[in-house]
Amino acid sequence: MGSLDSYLPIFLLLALGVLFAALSIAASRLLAPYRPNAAKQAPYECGIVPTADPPQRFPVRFYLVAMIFIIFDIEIIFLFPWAVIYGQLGRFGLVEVIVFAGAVFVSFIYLVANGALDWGPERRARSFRGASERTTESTVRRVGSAGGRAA
Amino acid sequence: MAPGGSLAWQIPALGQILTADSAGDEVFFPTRAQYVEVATVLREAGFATCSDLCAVDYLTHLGRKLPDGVAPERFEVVVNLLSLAPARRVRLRVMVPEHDPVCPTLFFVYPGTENMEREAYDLMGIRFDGHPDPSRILMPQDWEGHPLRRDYGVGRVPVQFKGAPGPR
Amino acid sequence: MTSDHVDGVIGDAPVTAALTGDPELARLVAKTDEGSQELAPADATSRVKLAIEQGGVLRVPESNALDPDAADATFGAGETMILNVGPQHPSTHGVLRMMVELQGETILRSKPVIGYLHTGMEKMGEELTYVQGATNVTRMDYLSPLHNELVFSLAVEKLLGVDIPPRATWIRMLMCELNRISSHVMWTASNGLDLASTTMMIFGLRERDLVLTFFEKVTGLRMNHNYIRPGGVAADLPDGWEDDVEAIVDTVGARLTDYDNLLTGQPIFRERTEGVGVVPADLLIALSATGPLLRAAGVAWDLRRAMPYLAYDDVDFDVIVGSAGDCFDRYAVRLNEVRESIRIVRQILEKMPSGDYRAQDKKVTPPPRARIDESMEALIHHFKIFTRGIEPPEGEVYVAVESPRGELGCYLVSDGSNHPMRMHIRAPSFVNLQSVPALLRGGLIADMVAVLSSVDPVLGDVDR
Amino acid sequence: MPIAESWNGLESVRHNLLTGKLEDFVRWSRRSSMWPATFGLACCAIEMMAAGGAEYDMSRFGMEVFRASPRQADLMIVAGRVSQKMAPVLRQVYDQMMEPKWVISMGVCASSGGMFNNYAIVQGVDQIVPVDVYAPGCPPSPNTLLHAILTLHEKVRTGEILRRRRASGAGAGVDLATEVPGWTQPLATPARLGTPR
Repeated sequence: MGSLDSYLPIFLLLALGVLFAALSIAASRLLAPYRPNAAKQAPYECGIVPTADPPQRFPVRFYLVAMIFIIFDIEIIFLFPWAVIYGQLGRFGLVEVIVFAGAVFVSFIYLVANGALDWGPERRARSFRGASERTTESTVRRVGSAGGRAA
Repeated sequence: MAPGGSLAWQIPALGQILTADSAGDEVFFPTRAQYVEVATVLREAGFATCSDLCAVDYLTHLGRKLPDGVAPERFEVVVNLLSLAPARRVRLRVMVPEHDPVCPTLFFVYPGTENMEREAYDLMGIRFDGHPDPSRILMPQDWEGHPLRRDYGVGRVPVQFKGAPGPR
Repeated sequence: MTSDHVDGVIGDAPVTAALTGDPELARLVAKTDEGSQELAPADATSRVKLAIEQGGVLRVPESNALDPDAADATFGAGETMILNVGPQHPSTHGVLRMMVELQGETILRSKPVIGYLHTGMEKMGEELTYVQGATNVTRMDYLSPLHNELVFSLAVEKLLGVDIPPRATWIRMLMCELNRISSHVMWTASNGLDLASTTMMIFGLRERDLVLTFFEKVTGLRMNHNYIRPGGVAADLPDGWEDDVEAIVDTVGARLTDYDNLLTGQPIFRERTEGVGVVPADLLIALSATGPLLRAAGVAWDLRRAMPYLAYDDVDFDVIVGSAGDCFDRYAVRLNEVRESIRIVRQILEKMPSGDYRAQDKKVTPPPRARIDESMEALIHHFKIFTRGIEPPEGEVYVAVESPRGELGCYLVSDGSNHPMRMHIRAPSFVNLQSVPALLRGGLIADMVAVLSSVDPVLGDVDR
Repeated sequence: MPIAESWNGLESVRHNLLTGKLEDFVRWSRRSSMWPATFGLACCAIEMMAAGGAEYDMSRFGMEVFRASPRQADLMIVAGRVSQKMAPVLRQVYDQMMEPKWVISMGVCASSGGMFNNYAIVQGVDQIVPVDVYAPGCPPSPNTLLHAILTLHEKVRTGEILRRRRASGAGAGVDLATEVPGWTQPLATPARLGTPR
């Protein structure tokens, strides 16, 4: 039992979570009126009765974005256990994680090169962040009464 | 008179369009045939914006003051043009007969009149041929009749005294 | 507990016809689709209409054909989705329904569908007498009701040919400029809320309430005042109004720097408004856009300066003109216009003349209440004004003023009776809304929120 | 085993959280966290926003946030004039709201068509949805709206609203105990009442 008691807080947390979830679901199941009708189950279209059903096929880019997210999310998850014992690993740990990050970074370069990420209005060539220092004073000019009729 | 003398003197092409002065504003009365051409001439002369276009129903007031030579009709399309450089306004009043409520569209001269013409069709029932999207704009799609016409009732629900007729 | 009969039963809540297809039920629930007013699939729309919806604007010089490069979007079969940002939506500033066709997040084409707040005010205008007309007109643009009353009263006075005493003119100018301050501050609040800054909403509503309390003190109502009437104003300013206005103007003037610090420096706000919704000035002029939308694009057109009405030529103020014409510029133009209005109000505080607050013409304005008890003639005039009303000579007139949203015009046709034969209000929001597809060209769905908010449509004004 | 002749259980005891009836507890929770759906139409919507602002602060009464989607809203404040084109949309949003749901008709235009007795405005929103509280005024000042909201809160807390609804068969059938069959009378004519014949 010795090694298990260090896991006790986790089990306690798990139990509390499950209990809270179950309690709220049971309460809403018991106390709230449940009266479904077709309007309630219809998709919410800002008040408009949906005549055409939503398109089944979505552009493939949504799937691509999801895949990219998963790749880099898992990379971060692998870093967690590494970070815990980083102290004992010493130089070997550092080199090892650099190799791991490098491998994932290569896939990132491949993705960007193929243009998987630039999906949106291409016209807005975004200047480097923070380049434009426009303020509400600098961006307007004032035509005074002496300044002539129209620009 | 409008600043800078009457427009008709300045722009020879407008010479034969009847004009009047209504409370200080310059008003032209082109016929439906000359309507788009007059608008184009005025736009070349500097009237860059069409600030307003509306339809008027003169059913109960046919005999109104008009310059002689203009036959009064039931409907009128009133266009208000605006020039920004020398700040001036001019008004065009086009007669539209009751039996054939059609008027050429101004969209290809002033793109700003697209919604205004749809509203004039929707509320007054004047069709603009050549308009890219001749559908209703304010009333529901299946609404019958054109509410702003003088012969269209206000749609007043009678006040609900006890026993008074009414949906409630 | 659970009722198993989900649909199709009349006893249950009325179900939407589209899903059940049951004709009997369909009759009960009126349908909400508006046929040809909506955005039809790409292959079912004419080329010109397709170009308009994609924001293509008629090049005014070579005007016979819409510019073809506007119709450049490729409509991949099944790739795009027509989304309905409908009448009940937090960021459409009221009951505007925007239909957009999306490819992923990019807007290919858009079309506003309006009419969800149509109140038939122009028909009501023909039912009410000239004295009652201001109550009807003031409910159109409910963020700046005094401007509506002003344009209606100026039109009636132009028809009558009556001129009003200077004090009435200056009171009208004071109230309209304060109304411009409260309208622009309300816009800053809702613009901040649209771009996810709730603090801006709280700031804006707090400042607006200062102005509304003053309006309530002068006119008796927070909104829909019916204060500016043909012939002058309804009542004189309460004494001690100078320090009330002074307090408002000082507080709002100081707080504007808070708005500036809160929004202008914020990277999120800059990211969402800079370079968004840009249309060149000549196309905006062709689309008849007016007001801050046009001034932000670089055109110095302000009716208070170009065609002065009331006493705007005796007051010194600047017309604010933007440079880039994007959402950030419109925000900057409106913010600085509040500063200009404060400057005007300060000058009005000094130059406010004394004297009558409405025309002394017996046929136009009723006598003061106290005189009715003394003189029979005053009683008769009072009675005639409030029953028969004013009977201007036959004629038609167009008057326009600069409302916070643009050129607000009133076209009044009179046939000599005490009702207007036709009252048409040229609503600035109705016309500015036409340029939204052009502003949205090639933007993201998030840009639509910023652009709609920067155009500042008030739906009571749009639908009348 | 009753102690006295008319032993009515714990009726006479002032209940608290532990001894209160479950139904009172549920009604209390519904009253104190009633989220309004943003159904702002016209001028009244601006006064509703002012009521939500810092000056009048509706969130003192548990109305913390305006939910845009009807799924998460309990209260629909019809703020403004309802046009004929908007009537079916209003009905659709009301149908899509989850029970228990309440309706406040804010302003005279929503309550009875107000000064616009014409073809374009539905003469009273109660022809479309069952209304619980009418707030007078054009526009009602934020105080009037808060008063209307507090009246509704009181009716929900005391359950008086349920008795009235059960008797008339109208309303959203929100009481727990009994199943109210057919909670809304079918509308006799299409939702566009007030259309001139």
